[in-house]
Amino acid sequence: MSASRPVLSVTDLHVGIGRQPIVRGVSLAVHREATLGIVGESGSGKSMTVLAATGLLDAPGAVVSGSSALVSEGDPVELIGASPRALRSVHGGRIGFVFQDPGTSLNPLLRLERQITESLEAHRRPTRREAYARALELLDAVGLPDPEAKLGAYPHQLSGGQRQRVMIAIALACDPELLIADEPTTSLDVTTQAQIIDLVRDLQRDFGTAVVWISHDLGVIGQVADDVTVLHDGTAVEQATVLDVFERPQQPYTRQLLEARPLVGENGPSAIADDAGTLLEVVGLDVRFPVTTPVGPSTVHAVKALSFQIRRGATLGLVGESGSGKSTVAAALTGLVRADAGRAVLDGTDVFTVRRSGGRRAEKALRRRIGLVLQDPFSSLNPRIPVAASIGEPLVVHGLADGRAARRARIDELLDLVGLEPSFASRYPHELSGGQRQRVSIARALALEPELLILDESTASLDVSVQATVLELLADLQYRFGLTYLFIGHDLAVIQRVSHDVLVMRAGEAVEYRPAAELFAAPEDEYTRALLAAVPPARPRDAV
Amino acid sequence: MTLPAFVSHPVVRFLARRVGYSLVVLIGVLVVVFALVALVPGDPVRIALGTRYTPEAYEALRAASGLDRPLFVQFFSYAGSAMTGDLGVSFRNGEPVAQILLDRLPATVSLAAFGIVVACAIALPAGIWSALHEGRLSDAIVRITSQFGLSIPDFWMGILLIALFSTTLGWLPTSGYRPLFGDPVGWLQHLVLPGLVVGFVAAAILTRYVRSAVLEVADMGYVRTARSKGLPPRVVTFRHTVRNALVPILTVTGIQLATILGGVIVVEVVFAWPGLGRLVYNSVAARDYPVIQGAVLLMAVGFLVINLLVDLLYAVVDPRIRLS
Amino acid sequence: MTDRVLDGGRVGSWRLLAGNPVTVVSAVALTAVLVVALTAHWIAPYGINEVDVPNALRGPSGAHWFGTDELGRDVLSRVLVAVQASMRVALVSVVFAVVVGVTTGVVAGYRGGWVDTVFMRVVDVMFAFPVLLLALAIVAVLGPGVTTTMLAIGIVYTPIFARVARASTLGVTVEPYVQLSRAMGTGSPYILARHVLPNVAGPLLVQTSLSLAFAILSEAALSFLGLGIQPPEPSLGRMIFDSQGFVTLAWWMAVFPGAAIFVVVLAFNLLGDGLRDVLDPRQRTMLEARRKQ
Amino acid sequence: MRQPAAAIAAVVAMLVAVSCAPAQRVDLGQGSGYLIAAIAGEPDQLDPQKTSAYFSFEVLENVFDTLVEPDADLEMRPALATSWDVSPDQLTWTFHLRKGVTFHDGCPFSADDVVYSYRRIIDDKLANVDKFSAVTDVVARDRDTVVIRVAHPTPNLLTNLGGFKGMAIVSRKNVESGRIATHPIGTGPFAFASQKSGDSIVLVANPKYWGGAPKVPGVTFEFITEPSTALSALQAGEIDWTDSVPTQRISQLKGDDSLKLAVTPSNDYWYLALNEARAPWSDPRVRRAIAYGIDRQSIVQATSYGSASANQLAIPKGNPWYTPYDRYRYDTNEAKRLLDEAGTHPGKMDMLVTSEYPETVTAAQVIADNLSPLGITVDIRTVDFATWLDEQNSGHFDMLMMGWLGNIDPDDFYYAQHHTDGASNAQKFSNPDVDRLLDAGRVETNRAARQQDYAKAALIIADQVSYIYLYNPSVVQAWTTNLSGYEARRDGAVRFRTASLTGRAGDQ
Repeated sequence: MSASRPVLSVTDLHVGIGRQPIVRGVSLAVHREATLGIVGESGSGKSMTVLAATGLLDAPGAVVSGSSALVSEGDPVELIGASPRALRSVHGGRIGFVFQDPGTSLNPLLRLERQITESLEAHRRPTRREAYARALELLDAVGLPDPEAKLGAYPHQLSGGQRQRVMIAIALACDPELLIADEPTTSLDVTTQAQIIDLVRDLQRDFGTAVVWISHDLGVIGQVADDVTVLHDGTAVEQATVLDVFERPQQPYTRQLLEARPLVGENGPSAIADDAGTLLEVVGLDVRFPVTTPVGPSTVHAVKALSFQIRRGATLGLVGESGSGKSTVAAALTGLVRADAGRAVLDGTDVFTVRRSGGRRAEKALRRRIGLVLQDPFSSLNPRIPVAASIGEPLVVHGLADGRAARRARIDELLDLVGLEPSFASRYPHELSGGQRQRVSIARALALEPELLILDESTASLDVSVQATVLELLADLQYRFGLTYLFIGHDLAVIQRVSHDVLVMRAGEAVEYRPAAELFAAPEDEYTRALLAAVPPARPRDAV
Repeated sequence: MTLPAFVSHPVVRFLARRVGYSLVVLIGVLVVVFALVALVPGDPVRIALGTRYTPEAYEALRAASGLDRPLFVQFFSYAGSAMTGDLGVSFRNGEPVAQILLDRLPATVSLAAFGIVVACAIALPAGIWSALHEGRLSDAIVRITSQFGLSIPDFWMGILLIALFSTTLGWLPTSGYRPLFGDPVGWLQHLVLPGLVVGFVAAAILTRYVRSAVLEVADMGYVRTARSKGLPPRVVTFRHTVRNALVPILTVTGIQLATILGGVIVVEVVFAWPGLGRLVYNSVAARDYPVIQGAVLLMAVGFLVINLLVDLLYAVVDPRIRLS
Repeated sequence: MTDRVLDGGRVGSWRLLAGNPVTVVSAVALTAVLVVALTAHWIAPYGINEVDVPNALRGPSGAHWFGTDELGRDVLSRVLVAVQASMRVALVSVVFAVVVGVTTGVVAGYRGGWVDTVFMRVVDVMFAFPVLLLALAIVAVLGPGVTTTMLAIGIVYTPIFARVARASTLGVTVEPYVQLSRAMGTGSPYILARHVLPNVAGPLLVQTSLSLAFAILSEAALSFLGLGIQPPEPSLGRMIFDSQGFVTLAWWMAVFPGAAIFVVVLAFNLLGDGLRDVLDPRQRTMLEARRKQ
Repeated sequence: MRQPAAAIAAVVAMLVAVSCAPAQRVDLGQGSGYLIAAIAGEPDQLDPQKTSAYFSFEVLENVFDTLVEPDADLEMRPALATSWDVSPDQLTWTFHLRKGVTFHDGCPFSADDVVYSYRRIIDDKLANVDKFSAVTDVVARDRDTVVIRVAHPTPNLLTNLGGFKGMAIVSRKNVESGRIATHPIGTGPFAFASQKSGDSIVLVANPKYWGGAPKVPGVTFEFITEPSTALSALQAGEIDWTDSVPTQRISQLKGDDSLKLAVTPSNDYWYLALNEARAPWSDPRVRRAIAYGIDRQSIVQATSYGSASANQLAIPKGNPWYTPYDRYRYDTNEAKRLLDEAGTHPGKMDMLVTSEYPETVTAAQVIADNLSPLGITVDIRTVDFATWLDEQNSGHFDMLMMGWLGNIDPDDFYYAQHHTDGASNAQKFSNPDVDRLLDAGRVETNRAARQQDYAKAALIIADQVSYIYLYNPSVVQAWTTNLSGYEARRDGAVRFRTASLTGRAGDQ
């Protein structure tokens, strides 16, 4: 622990909602000019711990015990059980908050100036002119271009990254001693994430604010934290300096977390025979679709003249930031969206001509040859029907198993294939975890016995550890059955781990398209380089 | 602001779309209103004349109503003339329908307006209060009362109020209407009871919408941000929660207006209130189809205009449209 | 390893329904009303048109629990039979509205494109008319009576169901599990039957309960105006209209029919609300969270 | 949407167009000092010679005049005719007209108007043409004298010419302009001003009225169908007079000194009529069975709460032409016996009633209950008055209930209703003896003999059940204590010519 006095010290914090304990006796401390990283998987209670410790927890029926003292100037202020008035003077005044989703964290009906100055007015009595000057100074400090204009703007006129910068400006408005950042970069692109990380570090250096940074991403924690607390199931499993945690993890759980992380630079999938033919060849794919905005209809040119091939048994990694059009490619191939131009030849037949004029039977047969797995495990399965019915649907539709018994047997076989007990067949989706549901989705796609399996961000919503097991499953299936994948994602480390070839997309266009090994070793395109650079390195920033 | 700038300004384009949409609906309204009379089994003119039937009166009225021409032509002439305010003549006394409707408009407008004011005066505070105290006793009380309000038949409430406040206590007149400009005190005295009935039912409907709108906004990120700034509860509630809840509430109030206008009919009959509702009721007995047609059209157009105004307010209040 | 079930299993719908006191009360009240409606003719102590002028305008008594009206008829018997008539009108018109409204709504929501635009413009047009005014106009044109009342209320409530059905269908068709079914070639009938309808049933059940409440109010209003159920068939609305002249002499003639409407409508409203808390997905999460405390 | 500005302009134009239609709505209803009278229904039209609705005559009584008119004791007094003389053979009547009388539009009144009015009724065969059955000629000898010749001595000619305003003297210009049905012009104490359909009719005082200018500046007839609403309006001082009084409140109101209540026995009567054009009602035994099957006592009590007197004939007790008759009593067994005797058991009866006369709806519900033991299900068909008249005239009914008002001479009571070719014989009754007696009554000048004719006719009518007479209602009217110079009349005629208002309670 760094020597200087702690700003916030939390001892033996317990939080329970109803009968269910969520935080079970966590103690931690945050020091001036230092950043405490809190890392844990979803459900580990990391946000709950910090919100309870700072008195911002608002869940009805929550029971909080233990102590959390704000110690800096003057005598310590106990926050647990403090009166609403006392908490109000601390919030915004001595503790600033930044939350995850920039989209909803700012009031859409108020100009930015108002949302900054109201915090000042709550804690100090500035004149209008002083408040305006302070707001201007803050926007400049968080690196917003043309702060003068931004003050008069509304949140919807800014990008995600800019809105997050405004949030930080608001949090630091009254020059607080402590800044709480709860997953501040999780909803941002990796490039914007890197900029926000640098910004917070610079502000900490300039203003000497103590920071608590909560995240599920070990890479980000490695870049920002001085000390790290690893939370699992409501208890602090390991608390040490960032170097000790990353280099010399003491607890098995921490070690597993570290190992499960996909890291850029690790080896890719096993090579395939170089005489493997091309399964799918896409030439000049162009997709445009209408969007209705309140002010009138307009069209979005999502994919512009994209060409690529996928070799049989190989995996093509399609990577790009949100809005780059990578999901539209999947939609076009699976017929969910109509392609405006281009050819997609799947082992001899052009998918688009069959779709346009091939007739119902031909199109149905074509659909059996391409499987699809989507991102969100919770909405990929119909909540009202059991797992067996979901997996069984393709069997029924394409008549792949005649009779109930044959179908039941095939379902058990598929479940086993994806590592699930046959007993899962009769369960309902809400009785399964995120990982188990993705496995059921994969089983359903495999039921088609597709030639090509499109995986659109299918592990992005899973915790790191769960993601690792699913990626292992996919690799194993590819090895055993020679499956061909089109793997779509935004996490370069995951892409490197699964892809034989990689295509980088930006605003609908291919920016770089080369075998994975070459691309990761020596990226040619400047955008690819920026993407790679923005990925938080495996080893923490202090490691030498 | 030059014309091209004016035309391309987001609010104008938004409004133009809304006006275009309303015109399409208006045409649909005209078709339905026209179809209403075309559906009459038998010959409407013959039925309406009844005892006063004479061949000349029959021909005169048929010609005046243009019922002798093919259906298609009739519709376009009806729609065209409706646009210019000519809604044909009443079967009962030959007066222009537009004039008859205009005589009745002030009464219905004052009743509906008074009803809306009462509704908002009850629904807004009650809805916001119960949302902010969700799950607690006051929330349950507001929800139950609004359920009661929804379930009470308005004509029954009217009759009981008359029996209590007029016939027994004699505080308020039992029925009738006094024009606002002719006799303002009388106007208000006569308006209290019917207005309360319309207002209470409307309040019951609106309270639920206000409550769910505020509840929905209270879960939003920016409300938590506001609390994280240590703002006083009053500021968090009104500048952030309620202000954002007003946008959906506005749209719903516009839509709910149709049901409120519908309720006015029965209340006008109970209180002998000389408005459009009572006119429709009397016209039904007298089979005065053009007047029924005209009143239905006027109420529907009123609804569309009010919704357009709500859209205008929406565009003004919500910067996401003004500066999209 | 740490791949635990996250949302702790969803509590069965029926246990949630049973846990909510309001729905229990309204369900009990509704069953009572249904029993009354079905057996009205048997349990009614007197004939609905049994005139007994010498005993006219008598207050509630042992012989006549709800008292007698201006012709000496037993108000309780007439209320019981009238409740049956109202329920019949409400049920038939709501069934009409559900069948027509839901089919249009689901087809419009699922097929989208010009079908959706056309259907929804028609629905918007119907919404421009105040509910009771349109019903009044339809009855005025087709003539008063039970059948035209049922038709009028049915027509007037169809747009509401069309809108609810369309909104929920749209909500379901954008769900990934429907997109996946479409991608793998499942035909529309299978998707509609297995995926769309089961998930649309919840909000529609809520709307049905609320619409039954409003249908009874609409029928009562039309009968009050003399356009709904015609004498000698008793109707709650008309009984209230006839009671206007006797309110100071015989309060029971106005109070009991109105109270009957109020109880039935309140029961439907409360059931609708209870169902909404359980079946409407958005509300459900709030409810489950609270239940766990 | 190329020209959004144009689209907005179209909508605004439409709105402005609607609101700028001629809106100079003259607010006559609440003119200060007007007498506000509430009647139960709206006149179907205002042409006195065509309408047969009592609501119309309540208004037209104050707008038109007849040659002669009945006084309080229903004796005929001079009106537009100051005097008249009859030739010895009683075949020529010479009327001397009042001088200096003008119509409301200023045109002078002369003999030509009388001739035109009567010729119009006779030639166009209007509602009251049978009142002129004996008249052979109407001619103007000079501006101020009219001569009427009759085919045979007609003792009731005066009642025929002035019994009620159906024989009003109208203006040729008003008729030929086609405006008489909506904008009538007469010579009476009040002139028509305006009508707001479904709401009110306003009359303004005629300062040059030959009987002296009225003491109130005008009269507003408001239409309030619901009796209890009308009564509460009177008690609240919003109206000055009404004849729409809830019968169930009469006993209660008698003691109430905040308003004047008049319950005057009248010559009006309520009756049931069975449609003899349809089997089985053509058989008198079936009609008699119905007469025995109904409980008159309950009907009278349920419709009038004791303010009416039961009567099995038309002419009430206390009227010089009264004849006693009480053959029928409430006897279901006798009714069953008669049906068995007739050998027909009707299962259904279509009873026609109207919502504008609540008595008919109430009575129908009592009758439905009375007849069910006989196995007859009464289907009560409630329609508005205009449709009721249509259905009656076209014979679309099994049984109907209605009333006749304003009768004075026995001929008014029986001729039109029971003579084979009587204008109002909707039930299609035909009996040669009755025809003979009624025709004799029209010419018989000896009062005693005439009394005998009508008494015999009445007995046959009752025995043959052309009408099932129920009761003679009282004319029930109530008015504010500030209204003086008005009294309720036996014939139901509402005359406000002498009425005056001293500062109204309700007037702000």
